[in-house]
This record gives sequence, C-alpha cells and structure tokens, in this order.
Amino acid sequence: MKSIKSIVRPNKVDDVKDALAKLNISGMTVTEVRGHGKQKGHTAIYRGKEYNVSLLPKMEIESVVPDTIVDEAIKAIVQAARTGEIGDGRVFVFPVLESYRIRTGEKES
Amino acid sequence: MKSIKSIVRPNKVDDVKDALAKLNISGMTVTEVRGHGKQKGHTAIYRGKEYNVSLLPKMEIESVVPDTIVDEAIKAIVQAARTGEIGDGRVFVFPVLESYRIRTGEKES
Amino acid sequence: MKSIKSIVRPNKVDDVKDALAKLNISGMTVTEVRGHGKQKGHTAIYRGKEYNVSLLPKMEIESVVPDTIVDEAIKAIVQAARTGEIGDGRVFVFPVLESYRIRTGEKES
Amino acid sequence: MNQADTAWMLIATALVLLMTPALAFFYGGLVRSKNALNTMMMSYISLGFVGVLWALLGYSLAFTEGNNWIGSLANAWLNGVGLEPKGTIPHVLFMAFQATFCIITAALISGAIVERMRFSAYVTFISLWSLAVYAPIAHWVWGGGWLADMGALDFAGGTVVHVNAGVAALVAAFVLGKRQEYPSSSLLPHNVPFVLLGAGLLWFGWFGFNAGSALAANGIAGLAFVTTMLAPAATLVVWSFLDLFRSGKPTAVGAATAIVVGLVAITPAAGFVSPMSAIILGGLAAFPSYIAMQIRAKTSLDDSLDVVAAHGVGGATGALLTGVFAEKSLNGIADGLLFGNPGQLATQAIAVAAAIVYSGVVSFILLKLIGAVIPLRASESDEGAGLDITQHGEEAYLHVGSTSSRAEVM
Amino acid sequence: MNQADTAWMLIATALVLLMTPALAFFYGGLVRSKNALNTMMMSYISLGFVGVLWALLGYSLAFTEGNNWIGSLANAWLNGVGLEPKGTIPHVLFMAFQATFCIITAALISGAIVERMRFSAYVTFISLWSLAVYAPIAHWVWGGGWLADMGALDFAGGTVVHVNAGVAALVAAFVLGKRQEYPSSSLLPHNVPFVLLGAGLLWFGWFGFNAGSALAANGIAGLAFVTTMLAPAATLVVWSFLDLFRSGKPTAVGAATAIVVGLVAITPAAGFVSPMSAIILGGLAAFPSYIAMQIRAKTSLDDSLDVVAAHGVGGATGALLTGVFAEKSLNGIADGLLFGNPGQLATQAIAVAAAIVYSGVVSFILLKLIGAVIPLRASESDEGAGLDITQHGEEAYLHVGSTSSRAEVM
Amino acid sequence: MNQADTAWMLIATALVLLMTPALAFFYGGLVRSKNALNTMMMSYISLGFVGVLWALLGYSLAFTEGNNWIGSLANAWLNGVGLEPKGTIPHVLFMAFQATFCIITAALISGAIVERMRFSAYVTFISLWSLAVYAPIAHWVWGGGWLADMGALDFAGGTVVHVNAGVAALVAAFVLGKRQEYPSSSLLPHNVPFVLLGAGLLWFGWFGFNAGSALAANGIAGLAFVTTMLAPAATLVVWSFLDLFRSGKPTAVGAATAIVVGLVAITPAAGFVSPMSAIILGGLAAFPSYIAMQIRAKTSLDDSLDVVAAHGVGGATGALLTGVFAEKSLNGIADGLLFGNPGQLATQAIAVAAAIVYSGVVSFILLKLIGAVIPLRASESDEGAGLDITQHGEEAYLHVGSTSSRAEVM
Ligand SMILES: Nc1ncnc2c1ncn2[C@@H]1O[C@H](COP(=O)(O)OP(=O)(O)O)[C@@H](O)[C@H]1O
Ligand SMILES: Nc1ncnc2c1ncn2[C@@H]1O[C@H](COP(=O)(O)OP(=O)(O)O)[C@@H](O)[C@H]1O
Ligand SMILES: Nc1ncnc2c1ncn2[C@@H]1O[C@H](COP(=O)(O)OP(=O)(O)O)[C@@H](O)[C@H]1O
Repeated sequence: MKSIKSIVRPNKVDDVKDALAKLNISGMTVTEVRGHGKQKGHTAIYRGKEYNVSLLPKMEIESVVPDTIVDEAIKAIVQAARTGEIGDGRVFVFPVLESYRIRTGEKES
Repeated sequence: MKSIKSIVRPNKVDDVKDALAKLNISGMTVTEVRGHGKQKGHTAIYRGKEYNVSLLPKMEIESVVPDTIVDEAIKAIVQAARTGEIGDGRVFVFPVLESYRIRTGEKES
Repeated sequence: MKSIKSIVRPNKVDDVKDALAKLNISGMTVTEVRGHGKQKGHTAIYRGKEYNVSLLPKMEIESVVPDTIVDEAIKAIVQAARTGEIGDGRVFVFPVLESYRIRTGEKES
Repeated sequence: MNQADTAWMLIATALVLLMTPALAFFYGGLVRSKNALNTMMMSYISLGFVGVLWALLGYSLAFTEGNNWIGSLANAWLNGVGLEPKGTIPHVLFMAFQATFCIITAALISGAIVERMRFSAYVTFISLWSLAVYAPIAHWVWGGGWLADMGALDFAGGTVVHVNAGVAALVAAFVLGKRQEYPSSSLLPHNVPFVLLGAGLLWFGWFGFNAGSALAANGIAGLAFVTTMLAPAATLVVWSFLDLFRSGKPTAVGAATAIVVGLVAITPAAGFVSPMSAIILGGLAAFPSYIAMQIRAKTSLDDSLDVVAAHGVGGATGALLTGVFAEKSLNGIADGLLFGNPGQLATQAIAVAAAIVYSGVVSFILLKLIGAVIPLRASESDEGAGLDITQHGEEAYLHVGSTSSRAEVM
Repeated sequence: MNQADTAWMLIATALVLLMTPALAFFYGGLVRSKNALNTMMMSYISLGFVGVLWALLGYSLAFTEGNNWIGSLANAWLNGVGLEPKGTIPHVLFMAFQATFCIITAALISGAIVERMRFSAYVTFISLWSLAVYAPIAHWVWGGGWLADMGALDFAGGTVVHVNAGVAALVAAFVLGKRQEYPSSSLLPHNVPFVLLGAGLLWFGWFGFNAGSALAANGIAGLAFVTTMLAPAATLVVWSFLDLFRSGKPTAVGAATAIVVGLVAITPAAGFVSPMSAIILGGLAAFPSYIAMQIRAKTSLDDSLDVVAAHGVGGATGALLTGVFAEKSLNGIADGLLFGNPGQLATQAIAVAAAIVYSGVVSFILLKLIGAVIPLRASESDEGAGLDITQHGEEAYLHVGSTSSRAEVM
Repeated sequence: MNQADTAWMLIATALVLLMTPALAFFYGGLVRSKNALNTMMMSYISLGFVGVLWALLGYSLAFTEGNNWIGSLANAWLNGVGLEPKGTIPHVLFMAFQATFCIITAALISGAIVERMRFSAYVTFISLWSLAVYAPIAHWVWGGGWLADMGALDFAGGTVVHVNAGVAALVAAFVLGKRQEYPSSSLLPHNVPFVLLGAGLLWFGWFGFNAGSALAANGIAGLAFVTTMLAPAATLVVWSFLDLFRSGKPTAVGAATAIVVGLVAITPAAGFVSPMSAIILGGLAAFPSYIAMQIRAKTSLDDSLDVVAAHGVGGATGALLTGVFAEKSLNGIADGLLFGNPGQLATQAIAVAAAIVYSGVVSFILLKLIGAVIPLRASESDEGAGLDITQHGEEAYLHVGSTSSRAEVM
C-alpha cells in the first residue's frame, strides 16, 4: 500500500475526486493547506504598505491505495489537477506499512 | 520509530487522546480534515437544489512513537475511536527515518 | 528524496521559511495544526469552570527535499524555530518514494 | 395621539425586534460550530411562528380586559387593533411593541436545550408556550390581572420575561436531559466574537426594551434609558473583579454574560429607581448570578448556556431589588424598602413566586405533551454529527475547496 | 416643520443607510470565502459613489418637478436643498432619506454577478445606473411622473427599488454569463451566520425603509411598521413549511431568504394594507419566489444569489398584491381589488411592466457600453484564484502563522 | 422639556453607545486571531469602567460650571442629575449622551497598543485618562471653559474626541514600544469582514454622535445628519482612487478606514457647514490621513491600527476645515475662512494645539505613573502566545474536535 499525497489548487479538488472515483478509489482525506514553490505569492496591501503573501491556499488530498494502482492514480490526479500554469502543485508517494479500518478493527492489505 | 496517522470522527479526539495517554503517549499533532470513504456524505440543500457534500469533517491525529509500542497504540486508538457505524475512519502506519526535538536540537530514536 | 515535516510555533513559520530559502529550498506546504507534547496546554475558563485545553496551536511545515540536503535543512529548521522553551516542536523525516510536478506531469528525483 | 411618543415607540419597537437576532449571535457563538446554525435558527424561527401567533391570539389573551387571569378574544386576529390611539400611540404599534417581547422571551429558553433538541419539537414548544405561558403572565402583570392589582412592579419584564423564561429553561433542561458529552468533555464556545456581537446588539436593543416600556418619550423614558446604561456597566465592573479574584483572568464570555445579567437585573426596575441606585443594583446583581453559575457547573444539570443563572436568577434579583430601590418621587407609583415601604418587597416576591410556579408547571406539562407525540431530542447519532447537518442540511462555515460537492441528479 | 417627524426621519434614514452594510453581510456570507471581500465591497462602494452622485445629480433628476419622465437640474449640486422644510421635515433630510434608497437599490444588483465581475466595471455600472435608471423610475412613481399621475401605489419602493433592481440583476447575470464552475460544482455559502446577520440587520433597517416612507411619525408610519413586522414573519412560517415538504429540512439560508422575500413583498403595500392583510400577503409571497428559485436552479442562468427570485419576483408580487389588499379606509388613497376596486390591480401591473421594460433595456445598454470600454468580467485565472486577492489584494480571513508574509523592500 | 427632542436624544444616545461595540469589531478584525478577544475586550471594558466613572465623577468635572479649566464636583455621584430638563431634554439623558462620548474616546486609544499591552494596565490607564484628560478637555470646549470662550467650534468632538484620542494613542504607542515582530513580519488582519462590520456600525452610530450633538430634533440635526452621510461617502470615493493609483487595487481595509476618516473629519464641522462643503471636506480629508499612514508605515512607530493617522490627523484636518467651511447663515454662530472670517481658522488651530499639548503631556505622565506600579507590557512569551490565551484564558475561535479539553478536577 502506498499513500499518494497531492497538493492541488483549491478549485481542483472536485476534479481530482471525480478522476479517482473513475478508478474506484473513493477513500481520501483532504486538508486545507497553504503552499509555496515556484509560484511567487500575491501582493497584499495593508495600510500603506505592500506585503508579499508567499503562502497561497492549496488543498492536500491524501489517498492510501494498493500498490497496483498507484501509477494509474497518479496519472489521473495529474491530469485532473493540471492547468499548465505555475502553482499547479505536486504529487508525492509515501510507503505505508500498515492500514486499519477503525469500524471493523481489521488490518487491510 | 513509526508515525501512526489516524483519521477519526471529530468527537472522538478526546477519547483517543485519553487512550494514548494511558500508554504514556502524550506527543501528538492534530489536524482538521475532511474525508470521504464508504460514508456517503450528507445532502445539503441550497436555494432550491440538493447537493451531495461528499467530504465530511474528520480529525487527523498523528503520533510518532517507538516501534515497540506501535501495535498497542493502534489497538488503543481503534478501540477508543470505534462506534461501529460507517465513517469511523482509518489508521495508517508510516515509517519515520529520523526525529528531532527542536527545543534541544537532539536527535531521538 | 525525503519529506521533512516540522511542527513549530505559529510565529516561527516566517523564520523557518527564511532559513530554508537560504538553502535554496523554496517548496513547502504549511498546515494549521494543534499539538500536544511536554507542553501542558493552557487553562480555559468558561462559565465558572476551568478546563485544560491540552492541544495548542502549532504550524506544520512539510518540505520534500533531495537526500543530499536533508541534514543541512534540519539544522536550519531547528535553529530557526528554537526558543528553548517547552513547546518548540519536532522535526520528523519520512522517506518519499516518488514525486511529480503536476504542471508538467514530470517525475522528479 | 402624541407624535413624539409615536416616533420614539417606532424606533423602540425596532430595537426590541433586533434583540432576537442579537440573541441568535450571543447563543450561536457559545455552542460548537457543528450546532451554530441550529442554535441561531432557534432564535430566528421565533420571529416567524411566535410573531404570527402573537398577532392572531397572544396579544388578545394578554392585553384585552378579561378576568384576573387571562384576557379575552376581543382582539383576536387583530380585530379592533387599528390606527386609533392606545395611550398616546397607534394601537397597532402598541401591539407590535408587545409582540417583540413575546418573541424574544420564547427564544431565550432555547439556551437551555441547544445542541440536542429536535427542531420541530422546539418550534412546537415555543409556539404553544407563547400562548399558554407568556400571554397569561403578561396579562397578570401588564394586562390588568391580579399581580397588577396587587401592585407588583415590573417596569419592562423582569418577571414576565426573565424569571418566566429562566424557569421554563430550567424545566426544559431537566426534561430534555444533558448532552451526551456533558460534563466529561468541555463544550467550549466556537466563536467568542459572535458572543460579544450579540451582547453589544442586545444592549443596544435593550434601550428600546426598557426605555420603550415608558411608552412615551418623556422623563421616565430618559430615566429608564440611563439606568439601562449604568446598571450593566456596574455589573461588568464587578464581574471583571470576580473573574479576576477567581482565576486571575477576566474573560470575554464573562464580560458578555455580565452585560446581559446587568440588563436583566435592571429590567424590572428601569423606570422606578434612580441612576445611582441602578449602579448599585447592577453591581449587586453580579453576585447571585455569578454564584449560580458556579453552582450549576458542579451539578449535572445541563442548562447549556446558563439561562437560569442569567435570566432566572438575574431577573428574580432585579425584581426583588426593585422592591428595595424604587422611589415614588421619581415614578409617582411606589416606594421600595429603602424608601420606607418594606411591603413592596413582599409584593415583588409574590410576583416572582407566582411566575416560577406557573411557568414551571405549565412548561413541564407542555413538554411532556409534545414529547408524547414527537421525540423531544435529536437522535444520538444526529447529536454526534451536529444538528446543523442533521436538522437543517447545512454547515455554518465552508472554505473554498474544503468540500467537494456536486449537484445531485434530479 | 414638525419636530417629531424630524426625529423619526433622522433615525429612519440612519436605519436605511445601515441596510447597505447589512446587505454586504447577507451577500458576503453566501459566496465562497475567496470572494467574500469583493462581494462585500460591492455593497460598501455604493455608499461612496452612488451616495455622492445622488447628492450631485440623482436627487434633482428624481425629485424636482420636470416633466412626466424626468426631473430637472434645479436641485443639482444640492442647490436649493437646505434647512427649509420639505413636507414637515428639513429638505436636506428628505434628500438624505432618498439617497439611502438609491444606494441600496444599486447594491442589490450585485448579487447577480458576484464572483466574476471586474470591480471597476461594476462601480462604473452602478454609478451610471443610479442616474440613468433609478432616478427616472423614482421620478415616475414618487417625483410626480406619469405613474404617480396614473395612481400607481408604491408605498416604499416595491417597483422603484425591488422590481427595478431585480430586472437589472437579470440582465446583468445574462450579459456577464455564468461562473466557470456553475452549475457543475455547487458553490455553497462560506459563512451562513453572516447571512443571518445580514437578514437580521436588513429587517431592522427595513423599518426605517417602510415606516420611514410615511415621512412622518403618525398612524400610517405605525401601520407600515406593523405590516413590516408581520409580513416577513408569515413568509418565514410558510417558507419553513415549503422547505420541510420539499426536503424535510428547514434551512437557515432559506429562513434568511424568506425574511428578505417577505420584506420585499410588503414594501409597496406597507402603508396601504391592514396588519391581517399583511400576514396573508407575506404568506402568499413565499410561493412565487420559492418556485422561481426552483425554476432558476434548473436553468443555466447564474443569478448567483437569486436577486431575481427574491427582489424581482417578490417585488412584483408585492406590487400586484398591493392592488388587491389596499384599503382606502386606512390610507385615504385607494382601495384594491378585494375592496371593490379591480382597476387598481391593472394600474399596479402597468407600473411593474413599465419598470421591467425600462430597467431591462437601459441596464442592458449600459452594460454593453461599459463592456465596450472595459472588460466586464475578471479574467479566468482571476476568477479561479478568487476576486479578493486579485481585485483587492486582500484575503478575508488569515490565521496566525498560516501565511508567511514579509514587507516588501520599498 | 421637548418630547420630540427627547425622542431623538434617546435613540441618538443608544446609537453612540453602539459605536463602542462597533469599534471592538473594527479593531478586533484588524489584529491577528490570537489577539482578537483581547482587542475587543479593550473596547467593551470601557463600557464598564469608564461608564461608571463618568457617572460618578467625569460628568461633573466636565459639565458643571467651575472655572475655565475644569468643572466642579457639584454633580458628582449624579447628585442633582435628575429628570428636570437640561436644555430641552431630561438632565439624566444629557448626562448619558455625554457618557457615551467619553466611553468611546477612551476605547479609541487602544488601537495604538493592541497585541502587547497588559490588560490591567490598560484598564487602569483609560480609567484615569477619562478623568484626567477627557473631562478637562470636554470642559474647555463644551462645558464653558476657555476654548468655548474663545469661540472654538467643535460640533461633535473633532478636538475633544479625535485629536485627543489620537495624541494619547501616539504617546501610548511611543511609551509601550513596538510589537516584537513589527515591522519585520507583516501583521495582517485576521478577519476583514469584521472590520467592515465595525465600519458599517460605526457609520450608523455616528449619526447619533453628530446629529445628536444638535441636542434637538431640528434643522441643525438634519444638517449634521446629511453632512455625516456625505463626507465619508466622498472620502470613500477619493480613498478608492488613491488606492487605485498607488497599487492598482482598492482594498476593503482601505474602504473601512476611509469611512472612519471621513466620519472623523466631519465630526467638528457637522452642524456648521453646508452639505456641498461636506462633500468637499470629506474628499479633502482623505489626503492627509492617507499620507500620514504612508509615512507612519516607513517609521518604526508601531501605532498598530493607525489611530494617529485616522483620528489624530483626521480630527485635526476636520477641526481646521471647520474654520474654513463654517457658514453663519446655517448655524447662526460663526463663519469660516471661505465666508470671510479667517480668524476662525486661527481659533481652530489654537484649540487643536491645546488638545495636543494637554493630552500628550498628561497621557505620558499617566502611563509613566502606571508603569511604575504595574508593567505596561505583557511578557514576551505572552505576546508570542497571544493575549487571548494569556490575559483572558480564552481562544476566539475553536472548531469541533480541534481541541481536546477536559474539565479540571476541582
Ligand atoms: N518541495 C516541496 N515540498 C512540499 N510541498 C511543495 C514542494 N514544492 C511545491 N510544493 C507544493 O506545491 C505547490 C505548488 O508548487 P509551485 O512550485 O508553486 O508550482 P509548480 O509546481 O506548478 O511550479 C506549492 O504551493 C506547495 O504547496
Ligand atoms: N484510502 C483512504 N485514504 C485516505 N483516507 C481514507 C481512506 N479511506 C478512508 N479514509 C478516511 O477515513 C474516513 C472514514 O472512512 P469511511 O470509509 O467513510 O468509513 P469506514 O472506514 O468506517 O467504512 C474517511 O472520511 C477518510 O477521511
Ligand atoms: N510524538 C509526537 N508525534 C507527533 N507530534 C509530536 C510528538 N511530540 C511532539 N509533537 C508535536 O510537537 C509539539 C511540541 O512538543 P512539546 O513536547 O510540547 O515541546 P518540546 O518538544 O519542546 O518538549 C507538540 O505540540 C506536537 O504538535
């Protein structure tokens, strides 16, 4: 099992979710984050001064999936979240050692 | 060392925390998240239209613990967070390579 | 590639970001979290009763960096985020299997 | 008809109407975010159901001549309530002013049962309660009933509004039972600025409530205005010191509560006591409510937002102190204990006791009757998920991207 | 000059002015958080631009004698608008009261085009619109124009304000086009408590709007006050049942909307109908707006915050029902259908139709003219990132540490 | 006694009282969320301490005859302040109206020292300040003191309220020193909608402040009302263009600030200038405050919420422009420079200078005295953690599950 963690634009969550649903991946956990990378941030103006707000709103989508569909899933996410403009985000893959379903207490594999 | 990441119902955080405290695990980091899985989401009604709000509020609890107590900790979390209804959440275990305490700068093991 | 996840005081984000920038690390994702550890929490008073609010506001900074600069990065973070008082936080290092840039779809290494 | 009085009563009525949305924020900020809308709706819905029922029936029951206990149906369906003067203002306006009192009194009760009561049961309860409890008690005191005959003083509703709502709240909290997580977990407020907003708007609106109860733009209105400004100011000062002595920290929720307690306490006294007496009355009123809150916190009674301590105890304190500080030289009506008329204090006590007994008994009966038909409480799992989603299909706050939601196929 | 009338009109004017910030919260809570400030600014900015233009030109165009279609420039630049009485109140105060109407009418339109319109284009539009559309229609009905001559009844602006704004909103939504994500994603409100706050403050302010339109502290003001209290109460009750029947859940956004719809509907009728008629009118008015909202939801017209259903349909309903429920015995002016004068209904229909046609056509022309000079819409990527950052350089909410921001080198 | 005047002054006083909660939101939204409650409490607490002290002492010091510099204790403890008329309204009501001015003036200062001042030191400071600084200056201008004798014009408090608070704020920011992170990090507002709410409610309340300062429901009240509507509208327009020219983006915080600056500037002039002059005055007033803010941003003076630029500079601008635009034909009192009386401008300048010197010196002394007894600043670690937790034991916002909190064993 692997964990796919994607950082995407806030208005891309629906599209990523739909793309994963097509692969029958429905489990996911989503977090509001702010991120910084190539994208420069925006200029905030406050009381006669300009500020660089360098952390911009993004959404993080974490989905733990079986090893066999990791590649497919990544492809789907990248396609769904891409606009081609700077700030589209990243996908990271982490190893997962174990996974349990709390409702049943069962270990999954 | 391993990182135990649990996704639980918002009103179960206290119980999970108490359960871990009994095992002398006090370090944890908690995040507001929204999640989707087997649970269907709720129907929102807005101006004459119904919507499926498919991401429901959950809490993520991450605790990095020594390898020796991982199993015990998982058991405790599962027990504390279980209601038996769909939507109880998941526990994932990740490998941790290194860990530092910022206050002292020391590496832990 | 490794993921460095730091839990720091809310008012240390700027300093950590600047410290990483000096190492030419600009990519990072930041999340509002609440944490518990050695630090006792604060006492809230509400309608004639005292409560221990045991989870205190922290910020989590996740940055995925090449293996070669992990040690340097950790050192920089620890230095920037340290106050020496209880509650300074932790740095955890996780293995990353793969990383993709959504904008380009390219795999990074 | 007096135009200046009309001008003042127009705005005074608007001010009292604003108190119900203000209460929605005071209460709404104190609950957890998953119940914020449900709590606010409990106030807003009163503007609809109780407002309409008051016009159709409640006003007539409370304010027409009838017997000592209840009015008649002479003005039901607003029959005979037109532009003719009632006192020095249009009759319709007098009716509207009184409507706003009934609306907020019903909404006050909700603070005791938030985060667990089924919405439909709540709406049914306050609708019936406004007719079966509020209207009769209003009649006793203001509509020419037996407490009026006895000479009970209640300038703007210490007994009719606050003791009455406080007792109904106590009964409702008792009948409903406590929230699942109470008191093991602390159920802390989700938005304290909203609580402060509510308190600020309540104070603003309360000037209409108290100074409007003079029903004229005269010296007594001025007096009631000033006491309504000074009493809560004094309560706020004393409460801050009580907080300071108890825990070292004056709290914002405490400040908001202190303002409300001071306002409640001065309500029955507003046009009867001198401004200096108002300062003393306001300062004194901090103690019983503060202590009641400490005591309640040690019991398992889940009067969630302390309606009993603030309105019940605060209202009773104010009603009794009215019997202490009233000055005939100001109001031309009656002196209190301090001015040589100890009997007034006894009269006040009787009025408070009557409201306690009647409101307590009838509220209990109403809840049991309704409970026999619809469950009073939301289901356990609905309570866990929060009443916003489960009773209203909505969440109070949603951030961009934080939820994925698609229109359902229709 | 009558001092009591002046006292009432001072506060009534302040109340109407407050409605524009109230609207900012009603609308601001309904959009997504990334557009919250932009939406609020669309109301606030009207207080500046439209307010100043009204004083310089609009008032004169609307309220001086001129011809049947438009006033003159006799009072332009507030020439001749001083402390002398206009009716029974100072002329300047009358001008200010009318200013607050123009300000909010312009701001109402914004609900149809939020989350996508370029701010500069919007400000240009409402500025010109207030002179080219609002001022003439106000002149027709209140300034001695042709609709006044015909005997059209519009107590406080059902046609002038609500139908007018509703139609302009429809045209603007149509010209601007829909938001990128509409209707595939649901674009849910980010802060429902703000919506409730807005609705509560709007109701409060509306007492100034309607009862202030009596321009005096008299019985008619009292009547207008009471109908403004009871009609929305009835709408709220009926709407709750409609919500209940449709989906089992009475919503908070629905309650806030119902209050506004009831207020809109009673606006033209406020001083012309009896309180009981107001209850019936308010109850009836729930249906057309509720249904209009259902229908709109099935189309691709992105009238984002349902200005057409609430103000257009609600205003038209109210204007027509004024022709049904008006009673000469109350207002001394005209009877409606139910009181033996069916012709009034026809007159009302003509007034509504005239406002629809004129506002529709001129709003369309204005938008096309402006669109020829500046793009009406924000760029696609600006719309995606949100208009707060891109149009105003600000975010509505920021939490400690959640953003790293350094002062730029200057 | 005049009933219409009483009606108006009742509501005007309520409006001014509402300004203090409004200020709490204006200021509270501008700070970071960890200091939101502390900032709001700094306004609310003034309603308690300053309110009570005003009744006990301040009113007498300011408004009784005494000498040229200070009143007597004739009305201390509200001795002799009863229902008898003062002018045309009840004396108690006059006292209450003036109380609300003192309360908000004290609270205004807090904007300069938020996010770092110890709460107890702050409460002590504003309590003493209201007696030692506000009461004397109010006496000079409104209580028959030397500035009144000189003919200084200050309709509703440009000098007494705004210059005074602005200077005290400057001194306090200087004595307290800057926040740890200022100016290296930007300390951005956490809730801009609250800032807009505050600005909206401030405007609403300000009608009571300015038009209420006529102390009657007459033409002058109407005039003051209208200038209070038009001046900030003009400031808002000009400020938007300044924002646009400077950075291309009109900001919401800028709009809220512009409204306040316009209100401040028209305050001394409200009942003395024509509506058209008000528009010009409001537009002109944008420049000095805008520039002052730019300059302050380049210094290390941490006047955190720009009290000096908005109230100090804005108030002085208004006071001086009153000496330019005043028209005897309107107010019967004095002409300004433009109407042939250049001496008035000099008188105005003297009044402003006197307030600056007195308020500056005495505020400095008070702070140093208090600082000798209690530390003025919160500890460094308290400042880091935020003053809400450390001074009040509360957090402003908590979401379900986001904190684990158990009742402590008692
Ligand atoms: N090295 C990294 N570690 C963690 N998060 C990153 C990293 N690089 C980028 N991100 C996340 O991805 C987002 C988009 O990255 P950015 O570089 O701005 O765009 P792009 O990838 O299109 O060049 C950032 O806002 C951040 O949240
Ligand atoms: N594959 C997954 N990856 C990440 N998070 C998941 C995954 N599956 C479930 N979750 C999280 O667990 C929560 C509960 O899961 P759900 O399937 O609804 O309940 P249950 O596990 O009881 O069937 C989800 O809301 C989501 O946050
Ligand atoms: N074992 C852990 N797992 C996850 N997070 C932890 C752990 N221990 C500490 N943390 C995080 O670090 C923060 C600071 O830790 P704490 O023990 O209070 O301070 P210190 O490390 O200075 O002793 C906590 O609030 C929590 O967010």
